[in-house]
Amino acid sequence: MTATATRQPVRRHGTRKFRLTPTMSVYIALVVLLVAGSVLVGMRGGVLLDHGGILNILTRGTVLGLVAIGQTMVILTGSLDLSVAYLIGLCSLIAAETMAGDPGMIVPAVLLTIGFAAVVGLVNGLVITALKVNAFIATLGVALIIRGYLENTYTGPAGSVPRGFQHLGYDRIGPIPVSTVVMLVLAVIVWWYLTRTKGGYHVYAVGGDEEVARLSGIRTGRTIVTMHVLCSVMAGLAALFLVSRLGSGAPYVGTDAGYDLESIAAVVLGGTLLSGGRGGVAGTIGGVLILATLDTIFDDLGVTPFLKDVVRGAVLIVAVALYARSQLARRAR
Amino acid sequence: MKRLMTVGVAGLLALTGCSSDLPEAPPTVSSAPSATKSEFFDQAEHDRQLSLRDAAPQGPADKPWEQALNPTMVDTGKYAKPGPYEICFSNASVDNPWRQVGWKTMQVEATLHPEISKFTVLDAEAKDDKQISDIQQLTSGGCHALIVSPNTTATLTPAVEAACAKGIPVIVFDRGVNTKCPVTFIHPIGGYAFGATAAEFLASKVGQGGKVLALRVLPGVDVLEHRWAAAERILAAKGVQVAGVEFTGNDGAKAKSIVSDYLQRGDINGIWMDDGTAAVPVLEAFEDAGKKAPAISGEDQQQFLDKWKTEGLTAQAPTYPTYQWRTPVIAALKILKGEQVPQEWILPQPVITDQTLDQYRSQGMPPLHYALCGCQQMPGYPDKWK
Amino acid sequence: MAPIVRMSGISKQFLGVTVLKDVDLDLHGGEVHALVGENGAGKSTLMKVLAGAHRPDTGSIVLNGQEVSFASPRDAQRAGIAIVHQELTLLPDRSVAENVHLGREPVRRGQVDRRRMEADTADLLDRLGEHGIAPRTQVRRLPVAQQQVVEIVKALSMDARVIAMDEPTAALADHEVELLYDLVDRLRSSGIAVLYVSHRMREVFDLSQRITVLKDGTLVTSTRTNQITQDQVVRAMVGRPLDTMFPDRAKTRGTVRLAVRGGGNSRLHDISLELSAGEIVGLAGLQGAGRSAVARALCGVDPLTTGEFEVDGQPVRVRSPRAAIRHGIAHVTEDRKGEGLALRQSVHDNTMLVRNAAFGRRRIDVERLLRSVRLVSRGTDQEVRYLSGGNQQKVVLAKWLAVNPKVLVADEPTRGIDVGAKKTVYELLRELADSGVAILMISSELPELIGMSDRILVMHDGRLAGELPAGSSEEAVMSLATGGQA
Amino acid sequence: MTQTETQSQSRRPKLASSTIPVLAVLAVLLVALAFAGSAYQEPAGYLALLKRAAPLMILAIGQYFVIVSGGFDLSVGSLVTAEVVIAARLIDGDESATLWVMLLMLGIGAFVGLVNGAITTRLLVPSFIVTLGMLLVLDGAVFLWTGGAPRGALSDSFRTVGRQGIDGVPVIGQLPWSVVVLAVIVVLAVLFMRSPTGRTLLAVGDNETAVWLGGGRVERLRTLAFVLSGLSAAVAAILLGGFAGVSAQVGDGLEFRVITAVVLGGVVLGGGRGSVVAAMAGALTLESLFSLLNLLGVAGGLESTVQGVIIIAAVAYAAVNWRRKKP
Repeated sequence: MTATATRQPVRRHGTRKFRLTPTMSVYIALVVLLVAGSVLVGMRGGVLLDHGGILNILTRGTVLGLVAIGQTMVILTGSLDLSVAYLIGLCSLIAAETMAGDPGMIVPAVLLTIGFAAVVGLVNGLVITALKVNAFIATLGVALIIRGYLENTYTGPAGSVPRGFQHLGYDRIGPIPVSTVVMLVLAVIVWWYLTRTKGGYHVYAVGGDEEVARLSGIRTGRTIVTMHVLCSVMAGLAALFLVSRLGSGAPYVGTDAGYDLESIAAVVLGGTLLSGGRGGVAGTIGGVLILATLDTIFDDLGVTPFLKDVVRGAVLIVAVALYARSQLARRAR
Repeated sequence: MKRLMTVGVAGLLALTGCSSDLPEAPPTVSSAPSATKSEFFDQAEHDRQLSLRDAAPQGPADKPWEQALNPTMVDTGKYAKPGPYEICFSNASVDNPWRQVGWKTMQVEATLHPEISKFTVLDAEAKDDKQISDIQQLTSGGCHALIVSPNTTATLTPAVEAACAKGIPVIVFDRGVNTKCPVTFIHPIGGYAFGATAAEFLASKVGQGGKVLALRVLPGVDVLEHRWAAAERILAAKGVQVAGVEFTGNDGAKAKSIVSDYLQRGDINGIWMDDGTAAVPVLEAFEDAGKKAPAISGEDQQQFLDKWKTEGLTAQAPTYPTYQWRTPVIAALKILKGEQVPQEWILPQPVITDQTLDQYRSQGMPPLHYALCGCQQMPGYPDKWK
Repeated sequence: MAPIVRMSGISKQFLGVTVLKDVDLDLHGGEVHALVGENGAGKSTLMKVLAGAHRPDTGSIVLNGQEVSFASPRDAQRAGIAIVHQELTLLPDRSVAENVHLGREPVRRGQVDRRRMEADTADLLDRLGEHGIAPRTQVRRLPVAQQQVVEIVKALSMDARVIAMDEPTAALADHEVELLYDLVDRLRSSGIAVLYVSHRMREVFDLSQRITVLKDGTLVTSTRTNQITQDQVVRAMVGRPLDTMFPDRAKTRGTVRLAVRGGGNSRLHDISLELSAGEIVGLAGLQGAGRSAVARALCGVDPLTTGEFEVDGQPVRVRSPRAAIRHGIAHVTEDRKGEGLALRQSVHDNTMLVRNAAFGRRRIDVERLLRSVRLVSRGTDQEVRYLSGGNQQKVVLAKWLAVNPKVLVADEPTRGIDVGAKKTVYELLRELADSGVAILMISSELPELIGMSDRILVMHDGRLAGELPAGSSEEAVMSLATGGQA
Repeated sequence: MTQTETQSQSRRPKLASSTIPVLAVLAVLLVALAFAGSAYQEPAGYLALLKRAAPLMILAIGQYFVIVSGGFDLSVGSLVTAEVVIAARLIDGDESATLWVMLLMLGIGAFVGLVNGAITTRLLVPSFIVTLGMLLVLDGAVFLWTGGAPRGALSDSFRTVGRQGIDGVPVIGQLPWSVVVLAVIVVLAVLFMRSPTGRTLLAVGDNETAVWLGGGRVERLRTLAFVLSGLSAAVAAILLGGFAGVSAQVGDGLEFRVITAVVLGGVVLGGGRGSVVAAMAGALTLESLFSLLNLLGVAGGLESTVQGVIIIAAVAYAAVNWRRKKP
């Protein structure tokens, strides 16, 4: 069984026919959307992808991207996280209040925020794995607990961020915000983790079939808990980014934007199966960009926010229906 | 791999050059402490507002939206330029009837001025972060003037500062920001005046020892906090008993339930509200419990005025007039034409009483319409507001 | 020589039902140890205890002289114990190589070493003579038999000292079985201890050096293979001579209740058969020959696309299970838990399931019905998941009796149930037939099929290869099933 | 071998064992209410509680059908809002429009359910996603139609159902119409769950293959569950709109609250387990709890926290209890 490392598996590449993966279709859809949007906006005398437009799409995509990356990880294990929105609010307050305008407190505040987020993720994970509570209920419960704390403790924005920290939210490289670069780097790291490392393999295994994973010697509980911790940490990072934009912590900054359901929508739009085991971060980023682009196009067209919701809902359903359909077709073949 | 990425980023930096949209350090240092959790009470401002209630407005008598109280005019010559103009507006949201009425009024106002060639609006859908992006987007376009109705005071301050830094005139209305950089800040007298007027009315009706229930929308919004802060002091000073302070979230059903609960426990003589949206369901709670309607302070909402009229309520309606949505457009044009505007444009804040009820109430409007829209003479009235 | 593994006094209960009782088992290096017993005798459970998937209630496992206690399959794997599971434990969306190394991916510089993983997998596939499977193929794209091969490769890849195989040939074609024999032989000669779980006597006697027989969770006998005969093993498994189990055959044959002429679909070709009132017709064939496909076609699951279909002489269209049921065709499925019962619902509700679902009819006397199938339960409110396999199967029969079928298609009706329940099922089937129902019975256990059937249809490669009379020999059936002549 | 016969039988399906814990908790809460508030020392107090809880209880019944058949319905909250806003605009104070608008509301509820169900079963989109999409669509569409804020007004006769009652009833004084409506729906729901269709619906959530092979029309049944949920939202909208008039916030957060209620009643997400009575009791328990917290002067904000702790505890209790349970 040794001495095989040198052998090349030359002969069996199987039949590698071209297959349209969900990830590819997401990006094709994105390109189509950008082209169609450019035409529509152009007809009204505007330019979709000018400097401001690109900046806009990327800025909008950044926070949702961070949250959705985390959400992708938990959804891949077959779980989900409804607590991210309130967690973002609470984390923004923790960060801003700890910093309290003092540049020297930036590092402690960032560490504290991420640490706190990790603890919340740990609680989510343990409630799901140890208490065997359905992920929907577990994270909804945690969300409600955080919400109660926020409502009871905060009356509005609190804390303040030193100027130095605001660079995170406002600096950019050409038309690309620094924060977007950070988000994309994190996306690449998570993509690498999920597709290249042992831990990532186990995520797909747990999401694909928890019992099979267990019988194969994978510590399924640990995998789920880890992903929940990472998801919450991503939410914490999203909060840090928001704080740097807002200048202070805001209790409802996560819920006003609906990051809980919106991030799930982005993940699913990106071709990840809600039941887990299939999909990935690349698709999610595509999904996020589609949502951000839609928003920007609608803004440029001066469409009311109500129509946006209608279109968003319809896009979500249609996209998932198309994935389900291609899945069926493949099975029938 | 990571090394490669670092090199790549560095290369990109070199190519494109790093830049920042972060505004220059704010001129007012005071903004930082006021962003922390505050007690929402400022004695000087409180006193100023109470005295403003009696000040005589300057400006056309039949157009309160063009009036100003104790204005300090600022010169706007540096913004003057020939028309036509593109005016931009970053709206916090249109998620409640008050904003809805105001928003319609503003849209019509914009059509009244031929020198406005384009009125560009972005709606932040009540998201702070989106409004920051919106303001960035608007200021990167061809706007000649920017109107901002901030979603939250503290969190929108940096974005407004950034917009000021671009050199275009910025007009803020409704909720404020913690910076003096906008050319003008348009608002009615304010929350202290609103709350105090309502509280004084109730105190006079329920008398010493009377029980008043305070219904508030939600905590943390400064305008609303000011209303209660002033009311709380007056009620205490007049010896009125506050039976409770509850948050209704502007949900009629919730407000009605809360009041029903209180009525099960005992009588309530007066209802103080920081926002009159739920006034009618609250009154219904008294009806449904078979109790006499209390003294109540509502707002200029149509259904409340209708009920007041038909049932002869003991009521008063301090207002937070929706006509303030007209003013920013007028202000923007004045600024672009180089005319002087008040640095703080304080609009009068009428109070509807039994005597003035008929004057303000217009029949046939939808229940959630606000009477002080200042839109009665506008083209398309009343159908556009129905 | 000391055994690699010594299991002693193993007992295990599930939800109050004793599944294993004081079982001892030794596994020696270089030896194939066959574990035989009827379905439900406890073979799989014993194996799962060995694999760390279940913890024994009592008893000890000694590995290489040291007592061990496995908290998880991972522990067992680390200790060198690998399992080839009966049900597939593969992830359909992952590649062959990923499945083979699942949980034990080779890592190089922090990354999974995909190249090595694929090379190792290719090597193992080569050793098994499976050149047709590419390590990068998604498992869902492989046919079931090849998935079984992947399952075996997965166990092999663990470098295990002990390999336990749970009916590894169940889904394999004949040439694959031969390869497996070679493989098992090679594993044995390299000093590995093989636990071979099967109920196929031929394999057991071909491969093993030692046989242990389990019956109802207890060890009946454990001996060297060359010291026991096939008959003795069968008797030990069943506990009594098999032929006394079966009720008398039908005396008369009634009218034709179901007839198919020239039926076919993607898996079946030119199927013509008649089922008459009062008779039990056996349907035999190798795995994959199309036995279940016939059942599924008659019952509307995978409908026939060509040919004529008649019930009681009337032409009918059976395009869905609902249509089949409404024409009086009942379907006892192979997979009782997955397809037959709503496990969390009560005995009452499961008994009413078809009646409710297909007809929406009002209540009937459920208790009388359940008495007639000799159900043992704590009451009709009990959830069926708490019933034994045999009693669950009785509920399945009851739910079909509740709609008075004309035809009953029973696919492996005795799979996984104990001997007593088997006898009851046999009797019930015969009673049903006597009451005028036409029965088609499928079974992979030939003695049972021969013992029950009034005549036997044999499938080969999606076609009916021929018909044999009652009491035909196993050889005659096998001959037809493997493509020979009767 | 002797044949053993079925042992002592209880023929009728009794109160499922999973119903008992929630009923016990409910009983404790109701007694606690009597100690905490003087209003609860007479029947009228409890009647008022029931009146207030009626919309949530009705929604819980609707949601129960969906959850027990293995799905989710996240669209009910926005559906309630949409229904109220639509009703207000169509009626616009006109008494004569009341009846047909009410019927139309039921029609819209059923139609939204039908769409949810059809997309879930025919296009195989998970119900979580379908109803999430529907939530967005409804939220946007209704305000797109009315221009952002509710318009028009509900007629007095429309509001009667949610506000008024039958006066002069002995002992209790006024019997609210909403309680009457609730009672009718409860009876219908219980009868439905005892009917062949109801039993099959439960089985669908447990093992849909078995039901399909047993001749059931799985897709129709699951669609029916969504339709019933949509109808329950329409009825809840009639009651809520009647209770407090037009409001754009009337349905806010109801979807999660009602799922909480159903889960609190011991109904298991994923389907196949739990009773409709328990789901409804869960809703009443939640409302009683809020009333109690209110009486005890617990700050409004903490309501959510208590709600969060309770649902985790309830589900964890059920999960742990289930693992320990012997047949």
